[in-house]
Amino acid sequence: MSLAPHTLTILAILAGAFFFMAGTIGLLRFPDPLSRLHALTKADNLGLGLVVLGLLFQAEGLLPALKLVAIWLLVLLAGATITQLIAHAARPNGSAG
Amino acid sequence: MDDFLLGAAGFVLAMVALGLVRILRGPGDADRIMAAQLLGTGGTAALLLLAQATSVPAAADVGLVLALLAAFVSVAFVKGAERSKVDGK
Amino acid sequence: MTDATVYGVCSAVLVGLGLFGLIMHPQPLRKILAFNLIGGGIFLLFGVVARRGAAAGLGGDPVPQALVITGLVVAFAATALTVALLLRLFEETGRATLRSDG
Amino acid sequence: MTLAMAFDIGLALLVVGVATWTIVAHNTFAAVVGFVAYGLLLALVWVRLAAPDVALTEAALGSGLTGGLLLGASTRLRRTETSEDAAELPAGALRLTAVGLCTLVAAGLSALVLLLPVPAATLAPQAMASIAATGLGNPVTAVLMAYRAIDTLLEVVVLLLALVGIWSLAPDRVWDSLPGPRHHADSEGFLTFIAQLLVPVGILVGIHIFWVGSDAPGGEFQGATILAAMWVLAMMAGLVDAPPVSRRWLRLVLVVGPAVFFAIGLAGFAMAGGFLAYPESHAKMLIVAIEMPVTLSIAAALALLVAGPPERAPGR
Repeated sequence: MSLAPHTLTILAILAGAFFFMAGTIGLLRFPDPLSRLHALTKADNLGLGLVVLGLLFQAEGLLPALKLVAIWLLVLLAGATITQLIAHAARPNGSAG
Repeated sequence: MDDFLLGAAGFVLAMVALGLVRILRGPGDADRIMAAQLLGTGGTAALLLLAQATSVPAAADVGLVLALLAAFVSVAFVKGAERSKVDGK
Repeated sequence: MTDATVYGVCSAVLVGLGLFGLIMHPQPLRKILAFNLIGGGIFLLFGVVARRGAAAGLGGDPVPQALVITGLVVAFAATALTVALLLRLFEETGRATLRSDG
Repeated sequence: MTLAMAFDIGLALLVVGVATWTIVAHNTFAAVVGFVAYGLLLALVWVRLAAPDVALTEAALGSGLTGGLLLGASTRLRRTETSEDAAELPAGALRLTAVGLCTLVAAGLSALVLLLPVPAATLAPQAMASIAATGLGNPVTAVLMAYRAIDTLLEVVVLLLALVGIWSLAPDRVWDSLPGPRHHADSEGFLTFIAQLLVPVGILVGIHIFWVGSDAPGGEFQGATILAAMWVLAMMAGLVDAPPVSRRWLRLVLVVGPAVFFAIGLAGFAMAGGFLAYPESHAKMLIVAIEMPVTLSIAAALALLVAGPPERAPGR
């Protein structure tokens, strides 16, 4: 196996780990729930995306690679919608639907 | 390479754990619902890394199930928070 | 020291923690939670025994692993039943407590 | 110390930390969130212990479905939290005694783990020796469906018994009505959207996990749990309503699994000379023939266990 995919994997996963760290720092430092929510979801979805990207270079075959992408898409779409739901629930006078 | 992936999985887990401390303390329910979000994303990432690092491809399936069920639990959280609001009125 | 030893001690601590919650918490729902915590510890102990039995090209002994899967399902059924009992008690009496006085 | 060992120790400490939170948290809702985290971390531990089948079950059932069930209960019981039963742990001598007792139990169990015999007892070689006769590739599924199939049959019956127990809690006046609270579709549509997105994907994943179970980690319990979670999700989002518990089709779905299982078990007397014995040439076909209806029955039973006893008339 050549060195190039390994390097790309390491770079992408390091970047992904950085975004997870950024999300956690945002969570620890931001004062109100809505901005914490924002920091958390943006950073984590990017973090997972970069981790998936890094692992794609290591995937053996098309099917495992597709599964990785599918997992990321699932988390991304579900996460975005749930963020809306949480923001809705966090509003002090949010109607209960 | 495997050691690097395992280390990355450990790092992501450690970050999730740090975030959990903040979240579990609350004060609001919204903060606690975020715990499911954080665990879903971070746990999935850790499992995918673990699958590659330890050559257990099935761990990716566990990650998939985790992502799905984390979304399910988040919806249950939101429904719960809404319901207690209605009860409180 | 092996990974099995680490998780073995971990499972023992979990059983101890869950037992503490089970006998000390006054709220029934917290007792149910604690009981499930003990369950997790016991299942983990099975997992450790399975891991130590790695042989014949397998990472662990499949028999205790299968036992844990059945155990998890039964534990869920028991939890659902106790939760339903608790909710019914609350509906009848307006309280969710095990105290008989008052 | 290797990196893998450091990872294991860190993960074990994390599990213990989350478990401690679940016990000491003041707010019950927060404790339930802690429990969900506990189940999720245990799923990681199961992967580390080379038990991906168990990891799947833990993630789906131990964390997901149990979490949903307990969250619902804690929301309904929330009004009692501020009353005299607040989650204050008793203090003083009683507490010290309890701490002592629990430390003793934990220490005893730890000693047991450290003193386990070497070499360890194992049934793995026996399990692998006869696996060819079952036609399966996953030894855990072979244990569940062939070597110890009678345990699995009884377990499916246990699920039905638990369901009968829950339904028996319904007062007479609401018998033959719908289980659980009525959920309405939300006005802004986010919940409807996420349910419409997740339910089809989840059904696919459930069938996938069930189907690969013969040869790879997965199987009927894991697949059925995912299917059950998707049905509960559709109910929570107001996409479908729970069926009245007296519907004939519902009863049929619940018993078809154990009935087929039992029938094929009895046929074993004629085909291979014993209860639940499979003739070698058709073992895999028979196992799959049992697994499909059993998965359906388990999924229905699990979802209805979460939904609870019947409590309201239809159309309300």
